[in-house]
Amino acid sequence: MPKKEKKNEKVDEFIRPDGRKYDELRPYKIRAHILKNADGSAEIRLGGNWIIAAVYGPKEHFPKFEISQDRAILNCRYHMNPYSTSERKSPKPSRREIELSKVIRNALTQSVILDDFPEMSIDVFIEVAQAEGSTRVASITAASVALADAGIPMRDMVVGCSAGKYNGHIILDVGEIEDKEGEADLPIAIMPNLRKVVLLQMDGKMTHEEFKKAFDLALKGAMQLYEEQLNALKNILESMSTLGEGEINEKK
Amino acid sequence: MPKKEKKNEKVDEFIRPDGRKYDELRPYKIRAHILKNADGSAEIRLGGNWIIAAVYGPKEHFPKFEISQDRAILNCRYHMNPYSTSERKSPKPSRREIELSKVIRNALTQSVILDDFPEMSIDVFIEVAQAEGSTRVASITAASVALADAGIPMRDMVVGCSAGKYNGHIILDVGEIEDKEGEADLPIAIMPNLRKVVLLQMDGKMTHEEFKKAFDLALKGAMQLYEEQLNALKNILESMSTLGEGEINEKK
Amino acid sequence: MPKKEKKNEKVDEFIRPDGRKYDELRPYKIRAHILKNADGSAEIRLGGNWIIAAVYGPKEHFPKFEISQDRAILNCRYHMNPYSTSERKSPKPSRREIELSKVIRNALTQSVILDDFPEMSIDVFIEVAQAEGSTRVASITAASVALADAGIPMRDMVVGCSAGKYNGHIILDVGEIEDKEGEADLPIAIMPNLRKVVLLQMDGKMTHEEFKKAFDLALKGAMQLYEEQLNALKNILESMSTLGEGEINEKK
Amino acid sequence: MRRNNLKKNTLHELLMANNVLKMAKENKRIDGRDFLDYRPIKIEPNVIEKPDASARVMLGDTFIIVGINFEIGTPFSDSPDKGILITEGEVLPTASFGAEAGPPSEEEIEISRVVDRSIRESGVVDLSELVIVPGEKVLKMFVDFNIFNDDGNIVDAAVLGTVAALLTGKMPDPKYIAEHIDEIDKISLKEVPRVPIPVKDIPISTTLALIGDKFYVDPNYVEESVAEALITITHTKNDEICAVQLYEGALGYEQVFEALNISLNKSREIRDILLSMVKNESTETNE
Amino acid sequence: MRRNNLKKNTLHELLMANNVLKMAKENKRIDGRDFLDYRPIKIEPNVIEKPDASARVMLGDTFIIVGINFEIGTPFSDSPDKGILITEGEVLPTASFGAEAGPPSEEEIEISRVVDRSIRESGVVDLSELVIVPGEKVLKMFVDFNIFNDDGNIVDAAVLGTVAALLTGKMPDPKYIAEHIDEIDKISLKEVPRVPIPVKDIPISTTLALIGDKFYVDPNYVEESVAEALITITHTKNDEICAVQLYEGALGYEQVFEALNISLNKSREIRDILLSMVKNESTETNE
Amino acid sequence: MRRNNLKKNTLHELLMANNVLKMAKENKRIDGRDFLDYRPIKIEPNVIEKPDASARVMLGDTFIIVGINFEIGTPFSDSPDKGILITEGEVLPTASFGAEAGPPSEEEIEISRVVDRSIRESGVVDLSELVIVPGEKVLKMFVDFNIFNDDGNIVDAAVLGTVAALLTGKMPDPKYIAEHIDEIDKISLKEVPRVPIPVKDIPISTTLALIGDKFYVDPNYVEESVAEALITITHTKNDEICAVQLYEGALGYEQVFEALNISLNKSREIRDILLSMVKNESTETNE
Repeated sequence: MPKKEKKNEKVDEFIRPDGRKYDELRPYKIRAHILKNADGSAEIRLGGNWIIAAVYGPKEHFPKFEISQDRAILNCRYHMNPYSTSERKSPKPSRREIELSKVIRNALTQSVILDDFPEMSIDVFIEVAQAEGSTRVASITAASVALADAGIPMRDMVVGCSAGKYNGHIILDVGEIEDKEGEADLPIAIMPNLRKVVLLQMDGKMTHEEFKKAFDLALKGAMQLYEEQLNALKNILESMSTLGEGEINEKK
Repeated sequence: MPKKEKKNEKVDEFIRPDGRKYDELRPYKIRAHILKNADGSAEIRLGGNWIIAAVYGPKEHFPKFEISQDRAILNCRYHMNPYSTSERKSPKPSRREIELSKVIRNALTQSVILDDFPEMSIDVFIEVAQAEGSTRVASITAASVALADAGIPMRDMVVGCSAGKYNGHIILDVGEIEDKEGEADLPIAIMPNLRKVVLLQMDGKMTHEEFKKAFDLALKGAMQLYEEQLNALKNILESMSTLGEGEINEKK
Repeated sequence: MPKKEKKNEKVDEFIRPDGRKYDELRPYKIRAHILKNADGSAEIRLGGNWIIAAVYGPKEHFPKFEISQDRAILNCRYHMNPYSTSERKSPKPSRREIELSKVIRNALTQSVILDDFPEMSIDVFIEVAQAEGSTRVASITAASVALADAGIPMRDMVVGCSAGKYNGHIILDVGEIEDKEGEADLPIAIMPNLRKVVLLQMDGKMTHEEFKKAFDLALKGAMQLYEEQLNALKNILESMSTLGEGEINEKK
Repeated sequence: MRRNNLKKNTLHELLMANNVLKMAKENKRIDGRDFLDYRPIKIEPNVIEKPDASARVMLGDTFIIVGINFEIGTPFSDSPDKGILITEGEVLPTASFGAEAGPPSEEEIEISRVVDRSIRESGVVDLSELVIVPGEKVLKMFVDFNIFNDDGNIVDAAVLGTVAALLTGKMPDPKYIAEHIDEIDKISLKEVPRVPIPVKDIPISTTLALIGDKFYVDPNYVEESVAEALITITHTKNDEICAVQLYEGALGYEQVFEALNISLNKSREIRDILLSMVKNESTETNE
Repeated sequence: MRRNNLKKNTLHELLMANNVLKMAKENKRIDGRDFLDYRPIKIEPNVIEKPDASARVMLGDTFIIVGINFEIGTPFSDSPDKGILITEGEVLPTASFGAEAGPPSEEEIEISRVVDRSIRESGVVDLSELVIVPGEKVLKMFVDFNIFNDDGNIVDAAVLGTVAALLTGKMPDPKYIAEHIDEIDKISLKEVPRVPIPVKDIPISTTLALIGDKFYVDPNYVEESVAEALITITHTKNDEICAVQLYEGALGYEQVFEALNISLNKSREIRDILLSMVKNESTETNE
Repeated sequence: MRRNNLKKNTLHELLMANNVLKMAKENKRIDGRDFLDYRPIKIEPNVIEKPDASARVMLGDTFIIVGINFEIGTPFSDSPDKGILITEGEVLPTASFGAEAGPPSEEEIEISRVVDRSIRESGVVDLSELVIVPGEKVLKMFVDFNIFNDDGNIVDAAVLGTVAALLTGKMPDPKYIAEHIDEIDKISLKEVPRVPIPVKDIPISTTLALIGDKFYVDPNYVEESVAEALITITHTKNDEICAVQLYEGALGYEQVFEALNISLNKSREIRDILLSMVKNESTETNE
């Protein structure tokens, strides 16, 4: 587990439940190519979140009658493991998981060049091993790296980050307690170079002014995580050029 | 909502819960062509019942392996909305709804000329928005009008009506309280010109003599509703010839 | 029902709940060809167990995309009827029934010459009408007779029997009480002439030595039941040669 | 009619169906029966020992087992003074080429509900005698029937089996449970003293197929497959009608009453057969 | 976007979709509306008598009914002091050629959850006033909405209908139930005295489609099918944002704020329409 | 055997499968291991903080996480003096080309039940120590394992992970709950003091594939796909057999005992590895 570095510096405005500043991300780490069988894969650690994404495809699509003549079909499943939350989660997909699968699929679909693979399908599977707030945006961030790892052509990376309102303050990267007890949650995902928003949801209450502040914070956080996405992919490329294939799959 | 006209005339034999005479239908109104998207549609109000039927087709049938080479397939779903009853009804089809879908399909199948559309299917969807007794026969009555509205060729109209036994008396058009507290319920549906019974069920206890009396009452009620079916279709034809298409869909 | 003959002979070592000796099977009877519609069928009574197996096929396989080009597909369902146990069993297949369907299918698959029927399927349906311990092995024994009755080519019969440990003793043919209160249960199925084990499971605790003793007992019991399988098939052949077809289906 | 099954029929069945129609013109049935005859009936109560009541019925080659179990449950809020009756029937995949395993089909739900109404509406079991504590605890009676071989007319066989099981079975004594209500969580229902099931009627259903304007009583599988209409009518021991179901097809107005009359006569005849078989078997097995 | 439905669209719909794009170049909508105009709105509260609250909404040809029922339930362990809100929407198979019966689709789940959040997050119903006994018994409020005809913008119609039903409906009095808690198993909820539902806000959702860099307010079915992006924004009566959902597509950063501003203005306008219609109808039907 | 999966195998896997058979003739395995060798094993307990116990296991490239949660439940009526153990395993769709999301497959149910029996029958957890109030309240222990990458021999990895999690996890104290039984509805289980899980044994399962009359210990995915038979045998720390499952294929009578002997030897070896890894990690993480 990545160590949570408790920062004891003087904070600007108020103390967040985990001691962060209002515009500070939790500790994060992205690693690509962590599963042997998948065509592409990645994991993200963001605070206590641990999320693993795998990509299979492009491959023949079943059943036949669903095939799209002019582009690939992108499937996407967001799924929480039973031990990922404090109370055991039933392995059966909840309505929440079904909704999130749909909005995540939309976000990734904006970037993947599906026209390159008519009649095929690309599967993205996201497994939340441990959840601590803002899983949907972290999932997108990992899935995008897994797609790149699988060599799927994309218009841009897709990277997600959340902002929110807690105890009257606008904050970056909403944690578990802030999510439960806070006033609002604003998860977004963007294509950073194309400057497009591809996931946008909001829960809770914010004025237009607060929304603007939160949106800008989330953009800033997303750009930081985008750098980490690039790092993860660079590390993989380096290990592929310097090491034998056997070593790539080595964990830790 | 159609007003329930309380009749204060002297009743023949006994007072029914809603003040009707033994051989009296509840207030009723049928209107055709009430939904914009469906190929055919109709609604019926019969006392507190409010039922909406829609027809789609004839259209290509899926899945392919179920196709019938020599005739169309008639699908039929009878469904109660969650707010249609005093206690919330789960939207999931109950065993009762599945049975009723089957007997209603049989009733309509006797009339629709399915041989005209080999390899096609015709879908009949019945939604019970409010239920107050005798919904299955009212559903058939509305569905038959919706089929006619969709231009589906039929051998005859199909019209349903119920009779029953309540407090020892044979009664026409069983209402909600009479259904719950009565001794017997006899829903029937007929093709009025071909003089055929196409739905026949009975619940409760009746002697052969009582059954005969109830059956004759139900026939009489069905003939009244058949007139209303024709009226509804006539109204549509008139509005189609006198008004522009936009007006047809006007409600109320 | 086959009468349970209470044996009052002096038992070797200890009294089993139903008075059997440690190496004694419960009363048993197998009858083939007991259902009119199935291509092959059989029933087994083993103590209080009453199990009926039916075979349909070889026949065209649906859905098409599952077809195997070079051999038939063997389907197998093990199912307990709601009244087969002391507490009502839901008719929905339990996880236990799904597991047993799989291991029984594997056992039968080892014997059936599936290469003879490419692109076809063979269905084996097992219904447990009354359960009193060791149903899975009795099911295999009956299903194998039903397959033979259907004329399906097989490499060998498949016959099952259980052994176990109860009150410290290794016993043959585990009954209901012995199953619930005993220390271990070892169901096996074999191809008696090919000397192959095709089902092997164990539950509970046994030393290697005890396992060996139990395994040998179960083999011995299986050979006894194999004789009864042959008898059942012989009886059918005889009745087919001496009686008209109408009589074959006569029960009892 | 069995349209859904038709496409799954074997060639043999299609040929037989053709025979039914051919012989109809000669006023004959394929198995030589008269149009108003039932096939041989065999009823064996208590054929399974685990449930509280059971019976096997052979109606010609239609083979069916009924089991009845009692559990403790909570009454429905709109009938606090009544026990609960739940009837579920399954056509096992062993029953015919076209039968399938899996969740209950539309047809299975329909026949279960017709059997349920035949039992419930006749008042064969007085549900008010299944009450333990009004509004709180009642006995819940599960009737499960399974078709092992389907040679037609499942419903009549199932009603016969259910009534036979009720007449010969025993149920846990609701009074005893009421007296021990404080220990209810610790009581094993199987150890509660048994009393006879409070049977008040002997409903008999009779099923008729209409083929070429003629009613065929107790239709077999092939006759059902070519029937223009198929109807079940259930009568109480007092000759009242207590359930009717037109499964498929259409009837002329007069044909409805023709069917009712045939059914009434057959129901008296079949009730006698049932009672004689249950009397024999119940002394054999119960005493 | 509605990609799943596109392949099921009728030829008529495909031609219409083409028209939308053609007319976009001429700065026109196919039904002649201005880009910022809603279609005619008709709201009828209390249209169904069985549930505790109900309303019908016609938004152009989009036809939807909302029903609200209260039951007694157990609070979630992490919010013992709050009642329960459950929102379920179904696009009935009557609604369009592509709509299907069956378990809720991904799309139906999404719109139910957006409607739920619009209601829940605005605090329109103060869930703490639905508590009977904290941590033990609360009222459970079921909001069910059904789309009978889908001509686009289901969510706005559903939010309007839900708020109209809440404003005009009644609920069983939790205080009365608390005082009679010992008889809770015997109380029929329908006989408990009614009180108004504790409504605290009037949230209004507005849905916008992006077609060729232009926002279309209240898109109809065909406009939705060709939209490059589709977004709903819900505002409280104090002009706060309380729910946002980008269903499909992508927006430029600036477009997000353009959409928020359009939505704010429209929400004030629609709220007035809602209140005027509810006031009329509620005196008509409630007094 | 994995027949169901075979048709979904990639070309790469089919080539590899061919290699296994070719090298078998030269008495070699494709990854250079000896026939009786396990792949490298890595066990990390407490890898997830949310549940009461957890572990990650890497068995070569087979990657699996186990989480264990305790809840309060009602004992089964036939074992009032025992807690409840529920084991569910899912092969995640990330695990291989052929793995699918959705309700548990036949194969997933089978491996869950084999893992369950390995745990249950060995008595690793004394279920009688999970009782709160006999016959009324007990702890319910959920063992959930997920396969993130499947390179074969899932069951051995899952048993290792489960035992590791049990040895290092904590559970809510049933005695404490019993003493506070009156407030049971208000207790948050997460706030109940923890005690070690009462572990009584260290069961080890070993899985063997039969290929060309030779047993391959710890088969990888490709070896499983060509195996003539596949069997798991679980031993207790006292060398008793506590679970056996022949998943697929047939064994000669003597081969059964050959497999049992190989398994016994390997189980002792693997148990030592497990204990050394758990000891390290448990001091690291627990103290």
